[in-house]
Amino acid sequence: MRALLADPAGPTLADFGKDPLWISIIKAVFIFVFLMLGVLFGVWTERKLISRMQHRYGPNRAGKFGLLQSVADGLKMGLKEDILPRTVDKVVYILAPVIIAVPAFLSYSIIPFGPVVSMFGHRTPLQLTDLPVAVLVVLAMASIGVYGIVLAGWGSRSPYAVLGGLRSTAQVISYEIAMGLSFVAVFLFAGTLSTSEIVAKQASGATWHLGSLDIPLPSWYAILLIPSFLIYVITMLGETNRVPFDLPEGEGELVGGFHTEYSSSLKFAMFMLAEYVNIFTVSGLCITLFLGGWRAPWPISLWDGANAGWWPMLWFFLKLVLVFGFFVWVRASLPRIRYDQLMAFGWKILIPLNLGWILVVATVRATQIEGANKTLVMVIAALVVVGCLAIYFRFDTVAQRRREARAAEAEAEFERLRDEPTAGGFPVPALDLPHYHGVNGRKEVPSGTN
Amino acid sequence: MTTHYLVLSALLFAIGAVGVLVRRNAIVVFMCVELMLNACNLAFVTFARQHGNLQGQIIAFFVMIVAAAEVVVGLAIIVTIFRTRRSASVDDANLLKY
Amino acid sequence: MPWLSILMGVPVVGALAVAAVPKGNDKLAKQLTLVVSLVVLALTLAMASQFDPSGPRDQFSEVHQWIPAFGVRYAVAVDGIALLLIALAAVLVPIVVLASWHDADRPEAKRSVKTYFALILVLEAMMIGVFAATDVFLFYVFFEAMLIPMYFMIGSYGGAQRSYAAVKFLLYSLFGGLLMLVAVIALYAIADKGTFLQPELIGAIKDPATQKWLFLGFFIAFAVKAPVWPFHTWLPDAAAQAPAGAAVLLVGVLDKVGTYGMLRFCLELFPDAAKFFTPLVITLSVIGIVYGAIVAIGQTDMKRLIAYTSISHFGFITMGVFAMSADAGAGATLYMVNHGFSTGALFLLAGFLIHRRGSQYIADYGGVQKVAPVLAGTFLIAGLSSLSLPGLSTFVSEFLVLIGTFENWVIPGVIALVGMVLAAVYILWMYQRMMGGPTAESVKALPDLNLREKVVVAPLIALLIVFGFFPKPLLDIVNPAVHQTLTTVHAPQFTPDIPVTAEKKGAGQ
Amino acid sequence: MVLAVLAAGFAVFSVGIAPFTGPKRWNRAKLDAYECGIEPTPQPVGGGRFPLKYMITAMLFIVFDIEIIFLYPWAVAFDKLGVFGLVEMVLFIVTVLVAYAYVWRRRGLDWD
Amino acid sequence: MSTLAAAAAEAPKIEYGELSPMLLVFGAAIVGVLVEALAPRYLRKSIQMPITILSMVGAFVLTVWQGTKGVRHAAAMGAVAVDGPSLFIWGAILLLAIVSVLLINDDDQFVAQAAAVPGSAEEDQAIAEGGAHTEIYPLVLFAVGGMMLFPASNDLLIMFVALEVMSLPLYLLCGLARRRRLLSQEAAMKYFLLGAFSSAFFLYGTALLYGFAGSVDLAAIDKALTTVGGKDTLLFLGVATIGVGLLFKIGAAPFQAWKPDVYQGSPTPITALMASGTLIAAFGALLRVFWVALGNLDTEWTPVLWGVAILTMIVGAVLAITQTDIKRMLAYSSIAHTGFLLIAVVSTGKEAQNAASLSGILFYLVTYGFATVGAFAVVTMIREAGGEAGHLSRWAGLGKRSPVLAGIFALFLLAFAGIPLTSGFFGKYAVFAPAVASGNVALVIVGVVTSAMAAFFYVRVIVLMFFSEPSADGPTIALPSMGTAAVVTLAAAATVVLGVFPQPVLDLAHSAAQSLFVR
Repeated sequence: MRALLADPAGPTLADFGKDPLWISIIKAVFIFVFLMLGVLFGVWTERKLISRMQHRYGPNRAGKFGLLQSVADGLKMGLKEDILPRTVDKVVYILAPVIIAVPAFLSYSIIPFGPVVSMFGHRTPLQLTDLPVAVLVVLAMASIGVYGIVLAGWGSRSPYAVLGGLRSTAQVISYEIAMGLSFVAVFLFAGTLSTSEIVAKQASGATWHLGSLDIPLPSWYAILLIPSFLIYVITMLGETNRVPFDLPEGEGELVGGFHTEYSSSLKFAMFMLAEYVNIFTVSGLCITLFLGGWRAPWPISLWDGANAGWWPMLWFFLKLVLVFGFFVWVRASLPRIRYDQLMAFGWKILIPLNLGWILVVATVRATQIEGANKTLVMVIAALVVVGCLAIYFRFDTVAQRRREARAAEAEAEFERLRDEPTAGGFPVPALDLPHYHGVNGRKEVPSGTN
Repeated sequence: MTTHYLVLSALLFAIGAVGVLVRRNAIVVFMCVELMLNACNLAFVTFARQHGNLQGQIIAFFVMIVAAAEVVVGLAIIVTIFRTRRSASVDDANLLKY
Repeated sequence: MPWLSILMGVPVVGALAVAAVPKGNDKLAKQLTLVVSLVVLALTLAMASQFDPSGPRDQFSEVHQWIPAFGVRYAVAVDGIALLLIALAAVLVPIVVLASWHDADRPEAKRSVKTYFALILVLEAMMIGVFAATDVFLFYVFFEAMLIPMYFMIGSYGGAQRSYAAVKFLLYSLFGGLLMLVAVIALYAIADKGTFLQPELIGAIKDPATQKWLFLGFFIAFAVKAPVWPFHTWLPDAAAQAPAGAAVLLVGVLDKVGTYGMLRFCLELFPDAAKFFTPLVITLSVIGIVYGAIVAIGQTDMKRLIAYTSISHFGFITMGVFAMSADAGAGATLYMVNHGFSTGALFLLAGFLIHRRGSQYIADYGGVQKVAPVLAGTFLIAGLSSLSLPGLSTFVSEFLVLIGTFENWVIPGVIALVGMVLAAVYILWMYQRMMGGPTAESVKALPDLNLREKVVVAPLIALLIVFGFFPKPLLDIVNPAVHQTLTTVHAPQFTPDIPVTAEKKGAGQ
Repeated sequence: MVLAVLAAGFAVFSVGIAPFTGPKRWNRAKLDAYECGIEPTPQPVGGGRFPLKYMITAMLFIVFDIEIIFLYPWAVAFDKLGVFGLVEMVLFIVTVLVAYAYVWRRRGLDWD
Repeated sequence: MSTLAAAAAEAPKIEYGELSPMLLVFGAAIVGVLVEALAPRYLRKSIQMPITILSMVGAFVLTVWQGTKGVRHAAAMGAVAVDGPSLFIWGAILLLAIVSVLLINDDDQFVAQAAAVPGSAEEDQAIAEGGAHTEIYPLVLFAVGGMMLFPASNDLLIMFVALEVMSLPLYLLCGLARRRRLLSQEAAMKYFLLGAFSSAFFLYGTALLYGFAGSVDLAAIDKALTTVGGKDTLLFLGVATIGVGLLFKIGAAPFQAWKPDVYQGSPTPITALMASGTLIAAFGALLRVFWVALGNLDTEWTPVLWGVAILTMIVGAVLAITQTDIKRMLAYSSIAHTGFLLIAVVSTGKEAQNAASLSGILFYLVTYGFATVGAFAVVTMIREAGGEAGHLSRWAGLGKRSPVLAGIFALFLLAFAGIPLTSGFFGKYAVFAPAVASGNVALVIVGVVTSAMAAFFYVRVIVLMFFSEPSADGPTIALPSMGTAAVVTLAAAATVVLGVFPQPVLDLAHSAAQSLFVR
């Protein structure tokens, strides 16, 4: 253990579970406070950033630069009357916000903030805890959060809420698969599910011995495993119901989505809180898994002290701000997509892509293993590629054919029904009726004349 | 400490078993079965801890999978019946008799 | 020359051929059956002529592996007893075929005629097999398999209550048979010789308690088969409902398997147990004799009546078997054969009557002897043979049984004599009611026996009379085998003086 | 041991979180008769039933979630399993893909 | 340190060759799903059918090949035992499954559109379009694969997984009857609920045994019986619950309730598959658990199984008498036969004794399997307006309308009854003989008494068919398709041949049983 401390690679699994209770409490409280403050200022940051992007001022009344706007909002909610609609299933209705909020916080317990530091004379890692299955915990918590959504929708007993809840659930679980798959490549390289060890693995890039060539590999998995990273980023948005995937609360169609009935009070605040905490969680996970964790990025890392002591918390925080900024940026730039597009994108593109990518990574890894039967690996790879291509082309042609058929059908239907109000067509007068624009048929009439 | 988990698992299993026997709604019966499976999982994990080997945890994985497959099949069957008869009560399923 | 295999093979092939006869050509099927059964008879006689009564016990022996995994062999051979019984079967079958010429072709019933005759042939093969088998397992196989053709014959071609009777018959026999199966298995397992060959199993079971249990297993099966009181209740139903031909085979041959089995397996394999149970069996036999006779008197249905007489007669046979004396043993064996002939004749004649009148109730007849003297005459002879009138073959056997019984069991013998008296009552009374008296209205137009029927009855009557006066050849064949059996049982031995006895009887007539 | 840490962490953290989720409970909950913006249906939507397609999604999710469960240990132990692991996982993924293709073709993934 | 990585310390080895029969079946099932996904509808059946049959034939050939190679050990890291009994059971299951598939292949047994509400316009349309679920083929293949794995699994986890792989497709298949849809769906639901219930029991038993032994490996449990002390509660509870699960699968009383319902409601070809294949597989598994893992505990479980056997025989035989539906009757008869087989399961002793019992069971299963498939094949052919003519009264006089068919059915019934010169007789003998040898005479006597009772209801059907007059509007006898005809012929031939000359199969069963189960 002493040796490990000297190791700049940071803490490993063995370093956890040794804290006295009070240190754990301190850490837990810290995380909690960190998240609460993060939410408060995250909301403010978001509003401010978006308004700036839209040439507005954004909140600027409460406090300097409107910094206290969120605090004010929160207080207001706390003071508002708590409304319990008559028809709701009370237990579920009250429980749902709790269910959705608690797991959101819990996920953060495995996000590493920094290396081993000395805290009141104790040497302890800057991370509440770590597990051999740490990343699974995040996924598990996300799954529990889904219950909150479903129950909120269900307990409200209102059509919009139910539909919103179901949609949201379907979306979250769909994207959770793609998210889970995008981790696999990381684990293939890291060989562990422990977050602290994954961070440690990203400390230095490996080299790839390809024949006589030694190709240095980048240390961040975001670069090494770009497809995984991209997929993760997309699913990250989907998982947190953020634009462009914020269908569940799509105001246009579902009023407020699953929390339609949570019109006021702290229960609604819980949903907001959970949403933002979730954003922080996925961002933290993103940083941990793909962006080198608390380690300083390249130019700073040249400084020897960058990855020691309390400094890494700063790097982590900066990265977090950047990722959060990305969320806001996306929200400001992209339109919301249609629901079927959303699902199709998740199921039909992200998942197969991901599986294919995993196989590619695995094959590459297999060639690196000492004593592996390279020919066998290659043969397998070839088979897989050929198989995938074959299936793809088959699918493609079939899909193409079907698309064309459907288009033709729709066209025919349209042709048939266009002029028949009785068959459901819209009673539109023929465009070439004489009384429209004179007897000579269509003639462009410049506006402003006549 | 593991004993408590075992007792809990036994209790859950018993609740599930009793539920299967006394409840009349197919879905509830079905959920009771799932409860029994999960009680098993709890037992497996507890024993894994007791014995200090991983087998139990791995088994729990497999059990989850099987349970999932069971859910798929079971719900499909129950839903089909439900669509036909507009009732999920086991008592209404009375065409097959001695 | 594998006589026995041929004897079994010919009817099987014949049955297949009959079954293959095209539909609608019933006559051909009947003729074919008759030919086949006659061939079998001829073959049997040929074989019998080569039998050496003074030779070794088991002759024409064949042993082949069948199922080595169970230690089962295809082992057949005949001793004198078996030979006689096989001959009985071979004689009765052609007669039955001829007698049943029209049994099956009631057009309204839509029965398949050829199936009936094919079944008869299959049954014949199995009857021969069951008597010839020296492998206990093989015996069991035939013992049980035999039920099926008979079951179909009763169930498909019998009277109004046929399906009830058929099921009762099958279940009783099956139940007994299954108990025997347990005993067979246990015999194999406990003897631990890896074989089912009967000669090798003799003396294999030493433990008395085991012997008793196994004995019971076998005995109950046989007791059901040869209806020993109180296992008899199926017989009246089965015999009454079966078509006449089937009834003949059932009572005449099939049931003999039971008594044969007692003689051959119960006694030889479990001598100690046999001795232990003898009082019980004798008691049952005596009860059977008296009970059968008394109930027979009360019958209104002639086929049932004949069936009950058979129960009485089977009492004699079992008594003879278990009397454990040479005379009784020989008598019992002889009784089996003679009873086959006499009851066979009775059933066939009853069948002819029923066929004519359409009723099996005694009350529906009266004064038949005036319109159909031949029929009535032969009926009388057959009946007399049933009550063991001296001069008819049954007398010889019954007498031998009684003598043998008196040697060891006096009181039962005396009671059995009552049975003989009662036999006179039921036979003569039946004759009187049916054949004597004023001619009933309904039988006025009753035709006498036609040629076919005469051909059917004649050999039986002839055999009854011939063996009544001259039983020696049969006894010659039987005695060594019986003697050997009793040696195995260690029964108290008398010097075999049987030829003398037999001559005495013969001369007495 | 790790589990013990986890349990401790859970306990500590739950204690930490409780007062903060709590506030809404001590808020005065008035049971005012209140109709929210839209008329709530007396019965839950569709007689208390979900549209079937959500069930299908849920089942598909289960299938793939399970696949992920298997992929994780495999990925972690990949270096030790070597080519064997690769082969097995190719088979596994192909199998799952077969099911996936089936669902796709049966319109299980189509939404409207 | 218990980490996930530590669990897979070294790369496992899998003996693909030895598992090839199973792998082939599963592979074919997967290909079948792919065909469903990619092939156009009109082609599917003509692709699925050959895949199914050929793969099973291939698997059978591979099984024989393994048998001749004399493979006898636990493959795949000791998870799957490829030993004599396994190979024999595989062969038997494959043969019976091939036969059943011929039956399944018969048209119009299965629903056109499972999701359509019975009697709805949707359904009519599906029927009119000639829709059919060709998914039944891959489902059957999965079920067969599960059946093969179930008795061969050498640890309880694999056994549980196999149990489900076997059962789940069957649950679905049960609900796919084309006619009497409600009945069929109900059967599927009952089968599913009770099946899941029982597998939960099996699983809990597994958990307790794992708690007892620290392993789910059968051999390890066996070893733990001698080394582990002070955990008797776990052990006995575990054995009891696992026993419940297994006894349910074989349909032993008092866990037999599902059998009649399921047999009656399922499409008859599926019933045939279940009645033959599932029973074989479940017995294989039962034997493996009780003999291999709990062999040294036999003083404890034998008395219980004694009671179960007796109860099963009596319940099967008695309740069968009251049945009026042919398929229900056959179901109860199957329960009775389960009881007979249980007699041999408790007839353990020294090695030779065990081998004799085992070979008896194996032989019995084969004979019973063929007869039962044949019987159900005949059932599919007796039709009336609403589907198969299930009610016994409808069978009256069949012997006159169609003597051959009725004769063959009678042959199967006689085989069930155990009449000599049919396969059933030797089956019964093969089971009773070792039981007597091991001293279970009382059990055998109960066995024969109940077989006599059982004979009653078999005979009753024969009586109905042959001895009663056909009704005017009796059921029609469907002209058998090639497949059905082949099945009936094959089954009848097997019944007769095994009844007259069983030696080769007995030899095979004997040599398979000689090595007993690998440990």
